[in-house]
Amino acid sequence: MPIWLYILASVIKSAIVLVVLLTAVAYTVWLERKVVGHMQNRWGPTRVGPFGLLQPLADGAKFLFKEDLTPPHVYRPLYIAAPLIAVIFALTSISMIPFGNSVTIAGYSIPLQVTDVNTGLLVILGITSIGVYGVALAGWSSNNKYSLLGGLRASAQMVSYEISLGLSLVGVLIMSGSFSLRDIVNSQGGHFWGFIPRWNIFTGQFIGFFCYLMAAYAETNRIPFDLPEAETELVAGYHTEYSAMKFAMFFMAEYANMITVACLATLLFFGGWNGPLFGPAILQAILPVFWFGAKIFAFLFLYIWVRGTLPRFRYDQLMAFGWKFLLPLSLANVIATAIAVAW
Amino acid sequence: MLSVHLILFLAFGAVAVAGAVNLLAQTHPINSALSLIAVMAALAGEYMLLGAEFLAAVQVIVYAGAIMVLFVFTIMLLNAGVEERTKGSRVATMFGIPGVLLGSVLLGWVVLRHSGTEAVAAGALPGAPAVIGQLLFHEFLLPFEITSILILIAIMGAVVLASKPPSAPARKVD
Amino acid sequence: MTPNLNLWLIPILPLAGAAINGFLGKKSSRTAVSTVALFFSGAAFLWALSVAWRCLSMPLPYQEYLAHWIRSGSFSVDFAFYLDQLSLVMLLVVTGVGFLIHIYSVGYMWEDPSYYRFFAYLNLFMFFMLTLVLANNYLVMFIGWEGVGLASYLLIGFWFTKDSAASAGKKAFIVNRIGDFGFLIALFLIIQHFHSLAFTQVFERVAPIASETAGAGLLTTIGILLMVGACGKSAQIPLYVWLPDAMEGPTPVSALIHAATMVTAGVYMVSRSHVIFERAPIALTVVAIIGTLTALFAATIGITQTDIKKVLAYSTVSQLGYMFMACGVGAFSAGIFHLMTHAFFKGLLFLAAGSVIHAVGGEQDMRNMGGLRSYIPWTFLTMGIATLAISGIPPFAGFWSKDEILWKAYQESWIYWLIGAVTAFMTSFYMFRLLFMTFFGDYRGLQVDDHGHAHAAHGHDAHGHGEPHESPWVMLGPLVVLAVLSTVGGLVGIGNRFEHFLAPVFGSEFPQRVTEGSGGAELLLMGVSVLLALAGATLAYILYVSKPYLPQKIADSLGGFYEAVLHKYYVDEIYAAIFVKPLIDGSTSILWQGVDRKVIDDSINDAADGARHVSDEVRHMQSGNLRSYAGWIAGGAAIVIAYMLWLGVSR
Amino acid sequence: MVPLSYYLVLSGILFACGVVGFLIKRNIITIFMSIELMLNGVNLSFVAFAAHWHALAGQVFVFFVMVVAAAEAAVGLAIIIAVYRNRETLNVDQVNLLKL
Repeated sequence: MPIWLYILASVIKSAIVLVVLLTAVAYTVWLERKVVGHMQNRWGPTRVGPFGLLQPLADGAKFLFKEDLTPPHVYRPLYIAAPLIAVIFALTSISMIPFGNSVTIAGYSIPLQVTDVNTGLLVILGITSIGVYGVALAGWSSNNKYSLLGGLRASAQMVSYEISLGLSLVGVLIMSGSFSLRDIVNSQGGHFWGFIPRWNIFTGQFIGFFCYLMAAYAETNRIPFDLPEAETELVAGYHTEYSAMKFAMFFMAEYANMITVACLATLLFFGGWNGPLFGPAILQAILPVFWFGAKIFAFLFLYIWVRGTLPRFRYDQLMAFGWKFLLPLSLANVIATAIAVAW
Repeated sequence: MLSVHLILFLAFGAVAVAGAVNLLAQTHPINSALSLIAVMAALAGEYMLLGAEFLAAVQVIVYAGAIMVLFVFTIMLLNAGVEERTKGSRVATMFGIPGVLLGSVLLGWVVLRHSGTEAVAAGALPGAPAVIGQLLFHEFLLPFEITSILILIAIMGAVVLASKPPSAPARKVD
Repeated sequence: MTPNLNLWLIPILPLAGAAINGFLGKKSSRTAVSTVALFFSGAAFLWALSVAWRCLSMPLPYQEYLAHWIRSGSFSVDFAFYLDQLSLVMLLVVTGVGFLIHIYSVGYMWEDPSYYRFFAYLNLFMFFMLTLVLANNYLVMFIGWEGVGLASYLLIGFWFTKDSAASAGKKAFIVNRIGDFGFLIALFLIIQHFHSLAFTQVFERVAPIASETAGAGLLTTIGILLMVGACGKSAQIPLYVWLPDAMEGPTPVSALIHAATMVTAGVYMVSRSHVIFERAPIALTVVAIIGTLTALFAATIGITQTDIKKVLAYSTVSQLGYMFMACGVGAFSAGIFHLMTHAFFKGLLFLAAGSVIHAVGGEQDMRNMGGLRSYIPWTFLTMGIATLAISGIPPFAGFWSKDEILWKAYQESWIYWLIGAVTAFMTSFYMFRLLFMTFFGDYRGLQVDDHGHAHAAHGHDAHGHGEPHESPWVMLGPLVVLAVLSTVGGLVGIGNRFEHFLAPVFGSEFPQRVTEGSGGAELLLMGVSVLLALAGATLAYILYVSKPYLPQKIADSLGGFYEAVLHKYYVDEIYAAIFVKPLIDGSTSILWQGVDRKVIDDSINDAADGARHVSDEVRHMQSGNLRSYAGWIAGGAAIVIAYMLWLGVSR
Repeated sequence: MVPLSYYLVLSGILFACGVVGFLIKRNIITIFMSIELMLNGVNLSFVAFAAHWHALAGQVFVFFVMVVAAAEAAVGLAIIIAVYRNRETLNVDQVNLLKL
């Protein structure tokens, strides 16, 4: 493949992924409001468009046109940089996610992935770990005690749970023997007894998945671990002082992170785009992407479901849970997996 | 001719040096910390150029993502402000800094003059995670285990040091 | 495929006993301590017996390799053991007599407060002695050599609170050092010229060398130096002075170390090195002369001594002289034969003397004894046998071995024989003198009161009332066993059987210097020596039983000579004047006042003062400021870098 | 293709910056960061040498340096917090009681 074609393909892929991601982010927000509304015996957004489907557009317009307020006594450079950091790293990490097998267009095999890196999983972890700076710096630069507390909580929480997150993935890595997300997905093809798919969650990584899920909730600051922005204690936590588009950036970063995490869960534990293939060739090409999207949707729904169901932890409970329960559990999972594989 | 490799090297190197100089120039520790993160990210890029992809990832995850977060966290926790201009040590300025400059100039001269012109190709030594893992868990198993103990001790030490000294325990009255 | 004999067990067992008693003994009961000590020494003896039994059916020498010790280029020394007929004899003597004396000590030392320490030392001695005997090279032998010296020092000074015991220990140690010095130089010469210390290799490399008949050469030097070492350990002229003083130790120690085993290490070493000595006739002559003179010299002193243990000590020196005389005339097997029988009867003599001392409550002066025959019949009986044995009355053990030596000496030169025979006469005389003064006549002792050092050792209540009393059976048992051995032990020498047994060690390459002499001459000499022994006994009977006033008269008539002999020819005083006093004076005036005070002390004080002054200045560097420390480091690093570069550039 | 010496010079510059930072900075946290900068500079030369000599052990050493740096950061920052709690300052020029 000539280099220019390669670059062209990458640009097109990036553009598609970005558009899809942003749309997904917008409609995840809509979905959340809708689902939580129904859970609480309300309707959720209904006014803008059918079933309130145009509500995200209206929200976007509102964020764009509201006054961008910079409070006095903030540390301006970082106050401005923080939301950018948050959103940029949240959007970047999606570029490593493969969302289907390669397709063949005009004789060229093009992988359905923005960049295919051998150590894709590590890169995602690295980018995610940088994302914490957005939250921490936002909290610090706002020069507000609620923000600072939120930022402190966020950085401590994210650093703590990053360990469990990483360790919960090690089991999968041991089983697949690769850091490449594509390889990991490919290693999950096939079935047991012809009908149970050979997904990692069914091949002994249930505890790993549980740890991953818990750590992922904490990493994305979602209920029940949303202490950095606990409304009842800290007003709005680290983004108390933010408004308009800067606030929207945090918002987008949070939901983009949710989607990334859901993608990862799908890829690592639920077989990625593996699923039943049938029908004509064109359907066979589309179905994997469909299965992938459906699994992500299921995860996002789970996120919202949990949010609508569970109360928030206390901060000391959060830390105790992370260090005293989740970390040992994920370590035990690593050891058990290693022994099982070696044996 | 400027190859892609050299251009990338120079770009990352420029970022790294700029970050390092900015670290020195800034008076507020948080700016220094962010500069250091930039240096580390640029170095991760250099590692990639040299083929050490695993190290690059670990550099970002461990250094930028964990160690520097600790620094930022500490800065936030202690609410460290702009550096005070106190009159410090004469030795450091009169003896130390000229020493550093002299030493680096001498070393740079030697390195440039005598290390030859053999070039290092991009990705010259692929440090794939699997290979590094093989090395770590076979040849370097003992150091690996020892460092793990070191880390454990460091964790305990950090907890002991940073935890508040316990107030005198209330005497039990029988 | 030779079977594995596990020789290492033999030394290790006593070491284990020593360790257990040394570390745990303080808290243990006496019964436990003696059980441990007896078990380990007895086990060593039994193992040695089993080794001997198995040796009958296997080719000797047998070597056992344990571990590397020194590796330096082509030179190497291993921990390894070597067993041939010679070391087998020594092995059995050491473990057997050692075990008996352990048993005896249980009774003898029972009241001592440092009971456990005694047995720890005694077992330690066994370990080193067995190492010495079993060594397959000179260096391991030297370990044992030094180790037995250490054990000897510890045991001589066992009652270290007593000044004379402590200084006797020191004396033994220091005098032995002089001998060890010669031994060490001999070892260095061997390393330098033969590049090995292993017996087999050294002897292989020595064997082709022609005998140094013309003049003193390398082998003569080595031989004489080895003899210096042997003189120290085996108490030969001029280094014998420590042995009589060593009698300050507990009597079982005197029996085990200073009669039966350790002092014979020199004889063993010379015999072991016979390959070297045979090729160095001058060295051999030196050995013979030293041995002969020592035998005579010590015997004359022995006649005049009144302390029962001192008599035995000089007797030991004298008998050791016999053994060296045997070695010196090339009759190594005769020397070893005498070594063995001597171990039996001299061990017995000392143990019996201990029993006597025990009986009279710590008294050692024979003038305060007498008439003990009826009080302690078993002791008298066994001691009588030992006396007969040492005097050379047939058929007791001493007769066979002594006669063998005299016969071999006669073949070398009639002078040796003459002196040896005179010595035999004297030996008989002073031994019977001892016997008569102790056991015959009337009891001259005071009612025993609480004086004498031995009281601490065995002042049990029987001493409270003055009757001399027989020792317990735990002490008499070993006496009886040794008495039997002293009686029949010499029979193995009939018809040169012992010599044949040792022939693989000594005879194979040794030119047969001894022509099969006419049986008549041998019988004649035998008769003469027996007659001399009987004459000595008779003379002693006349002087000390029937006409007890005579000795004083004779002594008076001899005047100065008697005085000289009584005071051991003033050798100690001469040594003190020649060596000790100049050493002390020189040390005091030059080393202490001059070197130590002026040079060493002052330099140290000046250094300390200088350090304080300098640091007074330099401490300002310690400003407490982190950055200035960093500055020092950075500047220093720059200097180091610059220096290294300069080194690189200038090269 | 980049000569090895370029990497070494870059590493040296970073290291020298770290040392200078140690010398001129007063805030103890910044000083600590200078140490990390020095470690990073050294790590770069490790990796460069590893590539130059084709010895992966160089990369493993970097891994160990990172682990030790993490341990050091944990303890060091804990010490800084303890110092701040006792002395209420982060200025090293004012933390100089340890002297004669």
